[in-house]
Amino acid sequence: MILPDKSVAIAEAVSRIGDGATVMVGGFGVPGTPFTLIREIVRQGPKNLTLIKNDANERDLGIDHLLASGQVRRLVTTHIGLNPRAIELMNGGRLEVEFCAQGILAERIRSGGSGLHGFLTDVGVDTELARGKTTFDLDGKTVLLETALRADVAIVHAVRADVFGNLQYVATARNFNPLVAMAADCVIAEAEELVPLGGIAPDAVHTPGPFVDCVVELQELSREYDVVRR
Amino acid sequence: MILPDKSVAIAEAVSRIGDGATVMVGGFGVPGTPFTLIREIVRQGPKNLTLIKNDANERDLGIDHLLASGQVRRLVTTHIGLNPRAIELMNGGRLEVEFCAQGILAERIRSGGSGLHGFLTDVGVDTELARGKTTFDLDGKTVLLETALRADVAIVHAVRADVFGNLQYVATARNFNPLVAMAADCVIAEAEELVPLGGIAPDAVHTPGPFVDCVVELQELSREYDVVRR
Amino acid sequence: MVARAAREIAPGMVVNLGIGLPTRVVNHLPADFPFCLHTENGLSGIGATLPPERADRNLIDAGGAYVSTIPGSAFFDSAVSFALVRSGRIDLTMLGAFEVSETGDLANWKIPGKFSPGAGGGIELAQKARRVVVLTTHTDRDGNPKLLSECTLPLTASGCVSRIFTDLAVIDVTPSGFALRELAAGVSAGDVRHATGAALEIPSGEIPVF
Amino acid sequence: MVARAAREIAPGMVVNLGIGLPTRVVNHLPADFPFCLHTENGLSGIGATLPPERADRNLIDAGGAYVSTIPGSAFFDSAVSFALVRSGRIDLTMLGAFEVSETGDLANWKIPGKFSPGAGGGIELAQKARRVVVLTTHTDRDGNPKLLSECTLPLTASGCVSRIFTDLAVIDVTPSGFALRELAAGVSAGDVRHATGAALEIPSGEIPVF
Repeated sequence: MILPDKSVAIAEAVSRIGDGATVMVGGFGVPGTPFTLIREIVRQGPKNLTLIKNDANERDLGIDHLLASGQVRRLVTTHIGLNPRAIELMNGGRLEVEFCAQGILAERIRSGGSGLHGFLTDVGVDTELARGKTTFDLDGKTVLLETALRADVAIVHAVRADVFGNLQYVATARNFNPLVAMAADCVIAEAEELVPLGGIAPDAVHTPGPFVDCVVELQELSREYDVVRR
Repeated sequence: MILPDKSVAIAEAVSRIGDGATVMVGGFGVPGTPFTLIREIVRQGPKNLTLIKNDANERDLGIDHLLASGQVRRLVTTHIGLNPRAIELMNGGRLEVEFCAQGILAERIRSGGSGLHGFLTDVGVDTELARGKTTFDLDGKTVLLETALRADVAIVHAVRADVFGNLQYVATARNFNPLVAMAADCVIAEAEELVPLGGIAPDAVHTPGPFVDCVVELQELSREYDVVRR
Repeated sequence: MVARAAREIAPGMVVNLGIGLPTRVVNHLPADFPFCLHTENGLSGIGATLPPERADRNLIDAGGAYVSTIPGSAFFDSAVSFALVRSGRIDLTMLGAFEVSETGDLANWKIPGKFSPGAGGGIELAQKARRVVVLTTHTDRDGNPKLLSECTLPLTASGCVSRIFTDLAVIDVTPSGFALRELAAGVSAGDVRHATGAALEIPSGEIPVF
Repeated sequence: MVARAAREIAPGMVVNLGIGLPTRVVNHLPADFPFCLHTENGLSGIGATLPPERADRNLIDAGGAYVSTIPGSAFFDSAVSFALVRSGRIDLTMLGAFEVSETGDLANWKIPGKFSPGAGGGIELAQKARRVVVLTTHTDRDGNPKLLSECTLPLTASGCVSRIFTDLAVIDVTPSGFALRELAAGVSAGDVRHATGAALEIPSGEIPVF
């Protein structure tokens, strides 16, 4: 048997994102953000999106383009302090923002990606992040129910992919990418390098191919990856 | 800064396992079973152990030695069909056995290893594995609470370790090893090869060193790893 | 029956084959058929089964058979393996059965008092694979039907089975119960009805033979 | 103060340093000091901070600074990173603070109406690291005390802080409240009491100076 080929053109892959879709986005700061796929979402223009992403990037980088174009209705995130536009939209009531503790966001995504319904944790139990959450008494300890998150589409950035969708990430560009790559009905990976089957050692795969639906080879690397000189 | 050295002699590492301890054991069938550490537990002789392991190995292999020596009081597992001794001890009331669905056992261990209290799933909800479990109604669907598992000690088999405890597994010898390596107060790894710091590429680490407490280099590979000719 | 079951696999599918009969299904597919075999002990892209003299001691399937990789295979841990199963990434699983009910309930892991080795990964596969088909002899060794109006043994999962391949027939589980779809060569619809422990819908007209 | 805080790190520890002052602690440790720095975006074994011209675009810490690896570093995803945090594998974290209460409550992520960027990884670090110490100026820019009998701002975690390093003193959080342990050079116990918004236990006898 041979493994199926999932490589497609970027326009076709991103056309899976319709109005009102929930989209998970990999990346933590610049590393691992799928900048090219994000630009294509801006170009195709689906509206009323819910984004799930660790952070809001910085102004004029990454998902800030989607905020600027008014395509985002809601953002589930952990920290938007580096993006003044996101803060302004939130404070002005034009962007609904749900904040999670960072590891809890990671775990909620992984929970959805693992076909579970949620998990119990005492993280944040004494904070305002507990507000509105279901609590349980577990052996005398109060714990919160954190619900699983899933998305219609997840977009990730890989340093290397094979045509079946096995993915590798590099350095701290891994971050949320392997998690969102588990948790969507359609997982789209952009890859700096697309290799034939066998081009990635089976022990060195970070995201196994069965999780991935579309692989897009990058023709050039976005300038948004450039090292930032502050 | 430099990373600390955690390599120790096998006798010292295994001496952390006292009477009554809960011990998680990596492996699925032969691959990944820490045969040499298990033999040392037999030699040191701690009693009344609770073992958490996917399977009971086969007769005269792996944890069967601990069953034969009468050191095990209780076993949390998914399948013991290949070990007639385990079945006999269970049926005779001399070994308490708790069965989990396989992915649920994996997830309960990972949950403990992730500092969570448990998770919600509908797996097994219509089966006798649901008996005695707390159920919740989640948006009209019945789900079960599966509690997190942790152990006093976890023992794993790695193909390669560095002295800080970064671990690599090979092929299907990975299985439960990275999970139990997260979920114990003391994690002991036996390694076919012990390499200096820098001997494993940072992107290719399967279990990060901060999870691991003791690294034991194998002087020779147990014969129990030999390919079985049925 | 195994050859017929092999046609259940469509190009592009991720498939998990249960221990026993199901693993023999791959022998009936062309070498260049594009699909992916998953095994719950941590491998996508299973290659050929190997004899002991060519085996890798670290490379087995969930049934303990020595297997190999193919270009594009990936190894992962048991949590990731069942994340694939539970999150709907297994398009098809083929399982053995002790009993199947006319509502698609499956019993294949325990016979109280006789056989109780634990469920392994079967419960999640039966409950969570997108499509579950069963490969089994139509009756047990004593000639008792395995297709029943209700299961008598502890369930693996309820309402999960879509189709059953037996030595006598191909039978679908429909909202109105078992429906005969195909017959094995030399078997009559009456033979199948006789060997089935529940109502069996038999279509009018000619029934295809496999 | 940063130099003094550096002595809090014992050999063998796994340490997470919050953004700002805490990251400067490493500059005060010998090059061969055996410990491990963790950052929540997925790296154990952080090496030196690098200027842009030597930076790797894919290698940052959680504060966005370009960092490097050392022999034995490992990369992992965000779920694994916080599994380390929540399961007790971070021996020590050093965090900044807006306010610390005499029972060890910490507020460092939100000022309602003014500053609400989200908590990031701070809540789990504060609640789950085995030991939490705070590095902060003793008072805010307006001279108001940051060490209070009760926090007025939304909490990051309750009862988590063990010790506070400020520009004036080293103060422990004890079951009976704040206790002065050490003084900065040129600072008196009275100065510290004056700048603290809660009762401060001052030991009799000489107080060590750092």
